[in-house]
Amino acid sequence: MNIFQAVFYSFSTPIFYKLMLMSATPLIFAALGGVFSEVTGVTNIALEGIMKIGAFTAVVFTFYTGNPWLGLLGAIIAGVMLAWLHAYVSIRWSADQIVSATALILIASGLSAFLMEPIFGHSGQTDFVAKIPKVKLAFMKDVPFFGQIFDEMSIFVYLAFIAVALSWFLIYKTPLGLRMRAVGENPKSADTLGVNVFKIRYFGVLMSGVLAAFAGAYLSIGELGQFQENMPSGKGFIALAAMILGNWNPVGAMWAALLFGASDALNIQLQSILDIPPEMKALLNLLPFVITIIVVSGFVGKTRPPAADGVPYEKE
Amino acid sequence: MKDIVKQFPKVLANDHVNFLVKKGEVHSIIGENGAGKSTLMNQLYGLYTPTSGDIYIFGEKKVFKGPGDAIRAGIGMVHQHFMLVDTLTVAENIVLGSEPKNGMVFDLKRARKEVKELSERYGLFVDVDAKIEDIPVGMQQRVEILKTIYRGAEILILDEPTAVLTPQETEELFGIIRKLKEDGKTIIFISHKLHEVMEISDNITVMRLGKVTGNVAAKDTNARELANMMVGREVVLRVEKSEKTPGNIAVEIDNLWVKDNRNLDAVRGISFKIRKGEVLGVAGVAGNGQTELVEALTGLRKIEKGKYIYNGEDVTKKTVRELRERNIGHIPEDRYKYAMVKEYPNYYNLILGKHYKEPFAKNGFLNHKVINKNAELLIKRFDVRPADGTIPTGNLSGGNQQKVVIAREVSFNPEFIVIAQPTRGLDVGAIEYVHKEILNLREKDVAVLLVSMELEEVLSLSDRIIVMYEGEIMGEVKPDEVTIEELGLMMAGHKLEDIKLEEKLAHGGDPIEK
Amino acid sequence: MKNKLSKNAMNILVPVTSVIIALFIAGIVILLIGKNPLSAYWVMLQGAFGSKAALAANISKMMSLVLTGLAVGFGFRAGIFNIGAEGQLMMGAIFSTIVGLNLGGVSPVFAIPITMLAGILGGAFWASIAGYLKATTGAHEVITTIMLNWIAVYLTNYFVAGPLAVGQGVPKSPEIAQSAQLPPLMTVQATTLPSGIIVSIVAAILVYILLEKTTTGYELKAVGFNPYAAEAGAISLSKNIVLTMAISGALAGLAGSMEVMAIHHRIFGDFSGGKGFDGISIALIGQNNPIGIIFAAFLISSLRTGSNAMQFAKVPDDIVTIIQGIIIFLVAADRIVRTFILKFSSPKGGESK
Amino acid sequence: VIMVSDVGGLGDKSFNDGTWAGILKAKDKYGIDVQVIQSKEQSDYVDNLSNAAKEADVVIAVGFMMSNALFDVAPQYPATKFIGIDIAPPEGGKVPKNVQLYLFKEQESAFFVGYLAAAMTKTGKVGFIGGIAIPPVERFRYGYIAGVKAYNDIYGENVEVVVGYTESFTDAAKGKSMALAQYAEGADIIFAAAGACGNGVIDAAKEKSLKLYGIDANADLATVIDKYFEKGEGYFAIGVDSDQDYMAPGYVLASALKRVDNASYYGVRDAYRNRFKGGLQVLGALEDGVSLSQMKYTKGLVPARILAEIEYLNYAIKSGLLIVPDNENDLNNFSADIEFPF
Ligand SMILES: Nc1ncnc2c1ncn2[C@@H]1O[C@H](COP(=O)(O)OP(=O)(O)OP(=O)(O)O)[C@@H](O)[C@H]1O
Ligand SMILES: Nc1ncnc2c1ncn2[C@@H]1O[C@H](COP(=O)(O)OP(=O)(O)OP(=O)(O)O)[C@@H](O)[C@H]1O
Ligand SMILES: [Mg+2]
Ligand SMILES: [Mg+2]
Repeated sequence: MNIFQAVFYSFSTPIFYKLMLMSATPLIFAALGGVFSEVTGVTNIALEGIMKIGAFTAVVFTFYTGNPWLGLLGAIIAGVMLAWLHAYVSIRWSADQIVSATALILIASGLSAFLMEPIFGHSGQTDFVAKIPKVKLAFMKDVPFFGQIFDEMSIFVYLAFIAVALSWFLIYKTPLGLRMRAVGENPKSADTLGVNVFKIRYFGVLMSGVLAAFAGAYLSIGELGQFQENMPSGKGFIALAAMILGNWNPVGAMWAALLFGASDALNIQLQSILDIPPEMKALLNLLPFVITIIVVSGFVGKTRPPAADGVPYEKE
Repeated sequence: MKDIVKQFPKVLANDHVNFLVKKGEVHSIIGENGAGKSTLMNQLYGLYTPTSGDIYIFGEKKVFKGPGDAIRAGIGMVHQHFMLVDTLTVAENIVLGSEPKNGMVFDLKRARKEVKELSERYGLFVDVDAKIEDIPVGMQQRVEILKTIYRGAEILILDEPTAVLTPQETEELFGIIRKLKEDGKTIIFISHKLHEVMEISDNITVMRLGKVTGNVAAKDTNARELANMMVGREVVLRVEKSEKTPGNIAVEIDNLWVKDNRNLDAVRGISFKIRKGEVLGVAGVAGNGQTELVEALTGLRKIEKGKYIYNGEDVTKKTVRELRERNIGHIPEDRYKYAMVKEYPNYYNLILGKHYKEPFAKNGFLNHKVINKNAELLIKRFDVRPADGTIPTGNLSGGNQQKVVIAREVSFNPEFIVIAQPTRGLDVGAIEYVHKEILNLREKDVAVLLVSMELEEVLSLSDRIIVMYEGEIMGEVKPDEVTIEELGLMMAGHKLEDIKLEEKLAHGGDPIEK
Repeated sequence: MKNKLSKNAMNILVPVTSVIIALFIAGIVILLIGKNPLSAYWVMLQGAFGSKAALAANISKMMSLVLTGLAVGFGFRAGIFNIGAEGQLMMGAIFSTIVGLNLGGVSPVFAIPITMLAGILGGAFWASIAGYLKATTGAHEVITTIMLNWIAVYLTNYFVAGPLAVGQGVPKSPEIAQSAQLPPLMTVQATTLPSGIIVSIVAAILVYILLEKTTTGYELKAVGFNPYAAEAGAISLSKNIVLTMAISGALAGLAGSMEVMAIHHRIFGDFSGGKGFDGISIALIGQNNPIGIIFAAFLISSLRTGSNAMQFAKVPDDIVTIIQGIIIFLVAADRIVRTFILKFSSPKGGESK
Repeated sequence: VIMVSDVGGLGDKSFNDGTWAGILKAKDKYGIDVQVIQSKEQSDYVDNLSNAAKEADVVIAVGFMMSNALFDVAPQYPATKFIGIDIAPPEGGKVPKNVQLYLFKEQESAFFVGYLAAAMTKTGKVGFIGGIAIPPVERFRYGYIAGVKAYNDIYGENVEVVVGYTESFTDAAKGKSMALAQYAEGADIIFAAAGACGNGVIDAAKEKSLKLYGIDANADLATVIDKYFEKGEGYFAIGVDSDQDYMAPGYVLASALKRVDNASYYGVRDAYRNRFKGGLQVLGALEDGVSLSQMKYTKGLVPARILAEIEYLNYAIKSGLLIVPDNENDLNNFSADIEFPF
């Protein structure tokens, strides 16, 4: 099979779409988190850290309770707590948001690594715990092609798309969303109309904690059933890129995450299909990154952040 | 407002100010840049908390924790620098913070309807679905006013609302103010334009250096007296320019086409010439292509079609730097955005544009000695206050920032200079100064293109005037051969020939009937 | 803020207090796991400064942190967030290695600068891709540099396992020519004090001069503060965006080059170890000021070196990651610390805000 | 005794943990003091090794990443004994006197699992997922493919191997995706030599099997085995380095063991008994350095004949009758010249 045939063959297989969705799901959640925070004007490059702490706490809660749903709840709590730290210093104390986020990434990885020993008796990776069960769509079973994609899929995948729709609705169709956008674009103007800039920003940042925690929980109790020290493996940063590529819009972020997921799936599949030397297979891993660069520079071009993104708001 | 004191970290902005407004009147506040007018109003609006002093609304003592409280107390404010969210629509901006809801959902339909109704009721025409960034400033101003009315404000504060308006728009605004007054609303009006203040107000409060220095009824005073009260000295309100024969042609524009940010034709095939030592005024309502024209002539915007000849050379495709190398100067209309780096100290802003050339730089290294000396000289010569080269320019008042910009451009010895809205937002003293400098350039045989919405300004400074409407030139006139009415018609889109023809017809009657 | 403390005193007091508070918080954690925080910190201090070897190890860590800090900080000054120092460092290391391998017969007088230059160009080239894309298509540098980081990682893996591979065991390149290696300033047993630190300090000074004394610096900063005014002031935005990225990348590339020339003498997999990301916090702790960055890098390298030693007091090293996080967090929230200091410096209790 | 870990650190369920287990075994036996120091990045190695050398009699450096540092540090502390696990001699080949290196013939254990996989596949296709193409990973691949080849030669079959690399030893999600892709391409048994990525591969095997068998995740081993026989097929992962069979009993067919614990134990024992020699030792099946896991949970799935054959292959390798290729060239020329005596 030559490369073109292989690419076309990939596109024609259900597994391609399945892998794409699996790879995109954590990115969608985390990128949505980024959107929530930045739309209100607080940058959040700590997504990686929140994902990590979310993934870890999810496993810890599941480990103690045996119930992965409580694990998810734990992840959300932990994600919100970490996000709150970011919000508190960024909003209340006008801290440099990039420094604060960098610190939180360190704290998240220190904390999760450190707590593993006392909780599980060993470091590096946790024990295996129960996973959130997959959704099986019985009626899908006999549908050709789609049946094989959706026969059995993590509920997180569906939740991710629901989250996209809800986020879009919230940000573009509700009074709260209007205020969020106003606060991210021109906080002073919102302030003069009696909108509480601080509250809205807290909401945005805390929501990013919730969503990034979902992303982390998907990785740990959604797919693998355990937490490993290096868990998000840089996915938080890729999500950040997806958020920008999607122009700070939930739907755009979703497309960007799907694009990345698709190129990742393509890489993985090509490796399984093509008969090329190992060095070349290793280099195929470059595909998602190269494709993203080509898309951002060739087709998307300039994206525009909320005007007050990253600018602390101070009264007087 | 009683005994208001507002202390900023470095400035005492309000020093025991007592300020009383009667219900249902139009009350003006005037004062130099930095006199403390905006600060006072911001406290009334709950944005700032007074260091000491009390605020009474309709006889009741109030303490505002934020604008929300003030809004509830019936106060609305249109801020000096617009408080609009560029990426939202007009309707969204107006209802922000008190949105109509339908269950959980933001009811955009109702918002649009309510805004439309309000705008029709007060004759405040706005396009409810346009984004703020796409509408002209005049409409933005109306949006700001609608914002306050929408919230049911009884007391309206208008902080320099006319600074960016054309005469027609100002007239419209006054109509609205009168209507609001009839509705029983109270208006506080801040302006640097004394004739406006005279026209619209019942009472006038004058502020100087944080204190109230006077309080008069409009009918008991005149513009000159007000000016003197404000500045504390005699001011020349209208400059006289000398008789002068212009020299050779310096600039020749032929069939110029330029696009705007939305990629629509903003300048549509205009042609003109400017001679040395001549001021060509460009009048017109904002948003008719003046901004794009200015940017095209200074290299900031691509010229799509046409020729731009300067001193006999075709410079149509030259970059900003190449144009500056040829001694073409630029005083931009938006000084905060285009004229200076706010964070840079004055001495740096005073060389921006020639910073890479001798004597300021040599072999890629800045010569700080020369740069400082330059700043010292210019600050002294142009009377920039405070007279300190190391202060970030952003920390100066608007008037002094403009002085820095003018000082720089003048010191670069231009042969051709493009000047846009040079006195926007400045107090009378500062305006006097700027006008003098422009005429000085004319004396020095510089070709000047002056874009301004202030008809007075254009009329008093220009040798010739062109009027722009929708990217085209409606006609060219001499200031002393044209009436304000004629200019107004041209700005509204009537061609000069047509106006003349009509006048002829009107005066001469219908030849056939005779 | 009525403060009796001078601005300079504050600039020193704030980070120092941050460190103290962070150590205090971590001390509680150490107590909770049943260890003595004081002795742990003593070991840590010893480990960072206690001996010649400790200091040498400390400084050899600091060497490239200064450079990556400069790289990121330089970008910030011109309004660009270069999150790609990591990848640029690796490209610098690859270029330096490839060139350094082939300079066997050449005198060090030429070999050293040529190898260094190769690293600088490698980093500059890698960063310029992002700069060029931003200038021509508007592609956001955060996206492109994150992607370029990954590509650099994979390329490094490819080179050390493929074309440059040598020996068994670690995938690594051969040693670069002796003449291209930077001799150590001092050797304490296996630990060397790399002469690269001089290069780092010189680079910081050069960056300072570039930013403060040259027209290039004037233009870059103007673009960073206000691109509109810069453009109107005859400064080309696209040229400066590319230039900023190139210089920023050059500094990160130099970091990679120094790691190769002064310490490892070769490149291998997993080369950077996050030094490029550390550059972000270092730049911001040093307030994007080249001299501040030197101190910030020293702070971080001391923590790292000390933390390694602290494990000998049976304190898990993850604690140190947490301490670092807390310190950086407090540096970000410097106003909290300021308020705290003011409260303590004025007996009546300072005012907040 | 102080062990200095590489950046993987303890808890990698791989050579750091394995080495530590060996040290603990020695501790129990000889009552020595032990400690572990973790490294965060490459540049910590010299520092940590030096500090450890000052504190301890025996320093154990774990992981191929540490080789440069080890050869820089060891000569400076001649009184300290160094043990290098999975560390190859320097390019010149000269190992300092106070350093004992242990390498492993990964290809041998991979050979067993390759043979096993080829024998067990129902689809005629098996998978290999590598992390980064470093030498130990590559040796696993050579051995694995050689095992499959041997089976093909002996049985005249044509079992294929699908190869992929995750370019990571940590990204479990990627390991899982890649495994799913290989399963979709028709492989039913996958050997992962990719560190923690392998956990994802194991998870994928379990997930695919659960679906095929129609049972839920908590089903006990007996059910799993019944279902396998009922369906006549199943999806399997093969673990690496340490015995990973327990991570998903019934779904991990076997593990290709690399007995770093034995290496560290041998090293410490020799040092304790003053028999420390220095030099390089390559541990293969013969030295108990590598082996096939016990297959505690899956032995019942494998036909007795195959187990016997593997036993014989083990003997053949130990006795030198069979040499498993450890490079691309030998692999290409490899053919199993084996006749089973039964
Ligand atoms: N937020 C602030 N912080 C510090 N000083 C301020 C602040 N706002 C205003 N000032 C200072 O207070 C004084 C009064 O400013 P204010 O804006 O009230 O003047 P103004 O009368 O509105 O001037 P203009 O006519 O230019 O609008 C000025 O000297 C200014 O420097
Ligand atoms: N938030 C602030 N912090 C410090 N100084 C401020 C602040 N806001 C305004 N100022 C200072 O206030 C002074 C002038 O304030 P303001 O903008 O009201 O007047 P202005 O610039 O003269 O206005 P204009 O010329 O547009 O009428 C300047 O010195 C400005 O730096
Ligand atoms: Mg003002
Ligand atoms: Mg004002």
